[in-house]
Amino acid sequence: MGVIQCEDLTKFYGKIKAIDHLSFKIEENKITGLIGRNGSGKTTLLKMIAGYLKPTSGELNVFSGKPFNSLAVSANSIFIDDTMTFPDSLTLSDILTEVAPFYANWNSSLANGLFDYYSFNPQQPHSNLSKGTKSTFNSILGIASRCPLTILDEPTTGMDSAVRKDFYRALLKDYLEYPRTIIISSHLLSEIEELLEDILLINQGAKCLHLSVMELKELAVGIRGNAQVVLSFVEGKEILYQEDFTKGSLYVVIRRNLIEQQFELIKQSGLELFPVSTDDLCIYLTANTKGGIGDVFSRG
Amino acid sequence: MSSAEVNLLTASVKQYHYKLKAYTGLVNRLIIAQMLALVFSYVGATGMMSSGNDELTVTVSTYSASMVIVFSIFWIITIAITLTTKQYKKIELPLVGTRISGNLSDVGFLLTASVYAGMTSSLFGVLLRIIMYFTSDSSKIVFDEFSLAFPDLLLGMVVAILYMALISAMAYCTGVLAQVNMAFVIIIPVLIFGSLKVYTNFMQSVFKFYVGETFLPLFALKILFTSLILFGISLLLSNRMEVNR
Amino acid sequence: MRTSLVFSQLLLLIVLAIIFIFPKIRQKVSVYISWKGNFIVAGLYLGLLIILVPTLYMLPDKSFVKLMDDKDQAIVLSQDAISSMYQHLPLAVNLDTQQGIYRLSSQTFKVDTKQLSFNIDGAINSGNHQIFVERKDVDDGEIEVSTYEATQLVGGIDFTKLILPLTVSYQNGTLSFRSAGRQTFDFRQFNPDFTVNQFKGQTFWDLNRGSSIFSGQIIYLRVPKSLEIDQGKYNDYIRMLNGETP
Amino acid sequence: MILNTDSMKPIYVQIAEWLEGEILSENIKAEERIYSQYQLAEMFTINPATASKGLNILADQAIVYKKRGLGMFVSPNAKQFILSKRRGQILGQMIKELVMEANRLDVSESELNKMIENVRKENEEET
Repeated sequence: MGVIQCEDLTKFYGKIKAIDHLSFKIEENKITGLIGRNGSGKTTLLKMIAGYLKPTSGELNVFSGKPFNSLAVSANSIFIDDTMTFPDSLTLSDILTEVAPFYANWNSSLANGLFDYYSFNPQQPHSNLSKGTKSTFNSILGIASRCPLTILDEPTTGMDSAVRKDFYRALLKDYLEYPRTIIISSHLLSEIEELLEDILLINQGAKCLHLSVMELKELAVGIRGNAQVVLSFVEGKEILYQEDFTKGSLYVVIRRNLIEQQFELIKQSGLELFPVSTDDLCIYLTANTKGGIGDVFSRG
Repeated sequence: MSSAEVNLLTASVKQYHYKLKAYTGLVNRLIIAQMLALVFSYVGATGMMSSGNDELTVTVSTYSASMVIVFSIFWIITIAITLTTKQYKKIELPLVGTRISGNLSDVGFLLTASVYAGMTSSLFGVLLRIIMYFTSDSSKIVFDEFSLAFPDLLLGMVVAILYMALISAMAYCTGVLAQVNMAFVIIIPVLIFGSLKVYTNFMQSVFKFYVGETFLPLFALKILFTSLILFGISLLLSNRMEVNR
Repeated sequence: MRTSLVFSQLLLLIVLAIIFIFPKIRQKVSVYISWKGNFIVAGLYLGLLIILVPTLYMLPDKSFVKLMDDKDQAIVLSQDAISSMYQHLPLAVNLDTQQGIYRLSSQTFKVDTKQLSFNIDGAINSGNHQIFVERKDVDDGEIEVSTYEATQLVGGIDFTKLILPLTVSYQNGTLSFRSAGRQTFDFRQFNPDFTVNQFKGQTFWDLNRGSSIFSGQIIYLRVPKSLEIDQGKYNDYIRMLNGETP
Repeated sequence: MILNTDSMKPIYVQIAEWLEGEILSENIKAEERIYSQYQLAEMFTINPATASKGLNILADQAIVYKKRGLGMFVSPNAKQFILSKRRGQILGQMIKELVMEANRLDVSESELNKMIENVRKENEEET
């Protein structure tokens, strides 16, 4: 069963198009990474899924109902981001106790355990926390609420790397114990790719890719070597990325299935084959222009 | 995956409890406002009457807790409006609920605040009398209203609470309108107050409708009915609104 | 009165400004009180105010001013009596027993000359007061001076008994009256809050606001039978009760 | 098919190789139950689907087999199979690359043999 079904979804803010005819389906109990550059519409999409925003057109179903302003969706989902606000009259420990009754599956021993692990000051108000600690605290809510649909929008903003690792571990451990549908948005894929099962890559509000991480990792291959030789192999095929090196050396990234049969031949021709990191691949796929930032400088 | 079943009422009640804890700090502002109003009521009597001839001047200063009630009404206006602001609405986001439950819990909170403000402000009449008792010569104090009749105290409380409820409903509705479109805040006063004649007529009829009503059950009915309509309008308006853009 | 009104309106504006600005100030000062603290404050505050109610009813009684209605029998009678005093001589009323009329002072002087003349202080020389002179049947050589006051009301407040009598002195055949000075009375009255007033109708308002009765003092002299009286320039204020004209 | 041009192998391949290593070193013996995808996910902080794919590689090669409702178990001849596979496939591939690299660096055959001999000696001294 698809927890989220999205068909031709479009969202306008006034005249600005934030989501552009997006269609996808997210299966139950999968961890999906929503990847895209800044301003690609990740947060807008997540807020529509959480029921905060109303789609301009198209179909969006969450738990087979329209999420906007829906009590059922609200009861079964939680949206965590770094703009969450809590009243100053509630201390951090108050927040944990006060938010708990809203969520049917709330695990208070987990919440308190994480709270103690990160050694929060229970008497502090939420608004006093630094950016990173705020994210850490919010992530506790996201994990402990054990919502059938857990939406984490850039959950690690401001966290230091040790805390990030702890957070990913905690999320995964609790997910294994209590499987649920999780969507994590991020512009940095490398950090979370091991955690993810699927990746939804969007660019300028439109879908770029939706596949499993394993497929993404084998989606493309990089070839480097003599420009002429390289070009002879990739002739007529879509080049995802191309970078010139000195002395007629060229690096191109190309879809792996286009060239798989020629691997042996390529190697024998003295060219090098590289796997393309998922991060780089996402950047190539969402690039508005072919070629990197270097082109800007080489043009002059 | 177990799907949590929640009904609107439980969600609203939970949000109400949450908000009660979240906003109790607003009482501090009420206390300050009431204390200031008390000082004004005591120092500058609300009414004065002087008469006399060449040799005699008689001044009768009149005191009441009306100023405290008016200040408390200002307080409830400010909180009703702040409750509708985006900044305050964001507090609902981590909680399970919908726009309706958010509004219902706001209404619940405002009614609670109305009861609290209505009670405390009416009790200030008692405080004012006790202060007067100890600070003034009793031969200068007129007994008749000093000996506040208990039924009058209760009547004052009920009426104050009703007024607070009405005014908070008005302020809340205005706040929601402002959230829907800032233009309403300009358009509506312009429509009503645009012509002075319309304005006077409007104010007079409003005045007659509520302030002119001398039969308590009817007054209560009018207020409850109006508040219900105003809160209903707010609810319908905000139910289609997006949050946290 | 006007300045106090302006003053209080100004303060009202200041308070409104404070109320609006306060959350912003609070964010800067950032004193965080947990909800439990706030609940306790709110509870204590309400509790304290509620405790005041029984306290008010248990306060020991004091001699408070009681309001009177100007349609009160005694007041009506005293007003009638005063108006009749000017029209009908000799006096048809007994000032000492008439309801609503109070004696403020009573003095007796030994006559030291055969003639009685008057000296009335400029401050009271305005026709507020009336002097009635009665000749006694005997020559006992004593002048009895009593001052009376009919009930006076402002907004239903009877302040008659607070009024200081004129100072009367006698020397070398001259009876002098001096004003006790300008008197000011301050009363403190409670009004029902507007919330209560609305349901009390207008009657209460009428009752208290309408009634204001001022009158001067009545000076009653009883002089020996054969004392010669020189009214001098004061003959407008002095009335002989035995029908004689000076 | 494993793309073997770089050490950056996919996670699930690394999982499969790690499990093979466990079987080779007899940490998990034949007919013993192997880690579940959830245990592996927790151990390596990876998505269970990734771990499952790693296990599936082993299952495809019959290194492990499925017992209904009980999980995956190591096949009786798993160790043998892994050894021969590594010799044939992986070692072969590595030697192929070694030779290519040696040619590129102008390392003669005898020199290469000597280098291999040295590494083996060092390893023997260590153990």
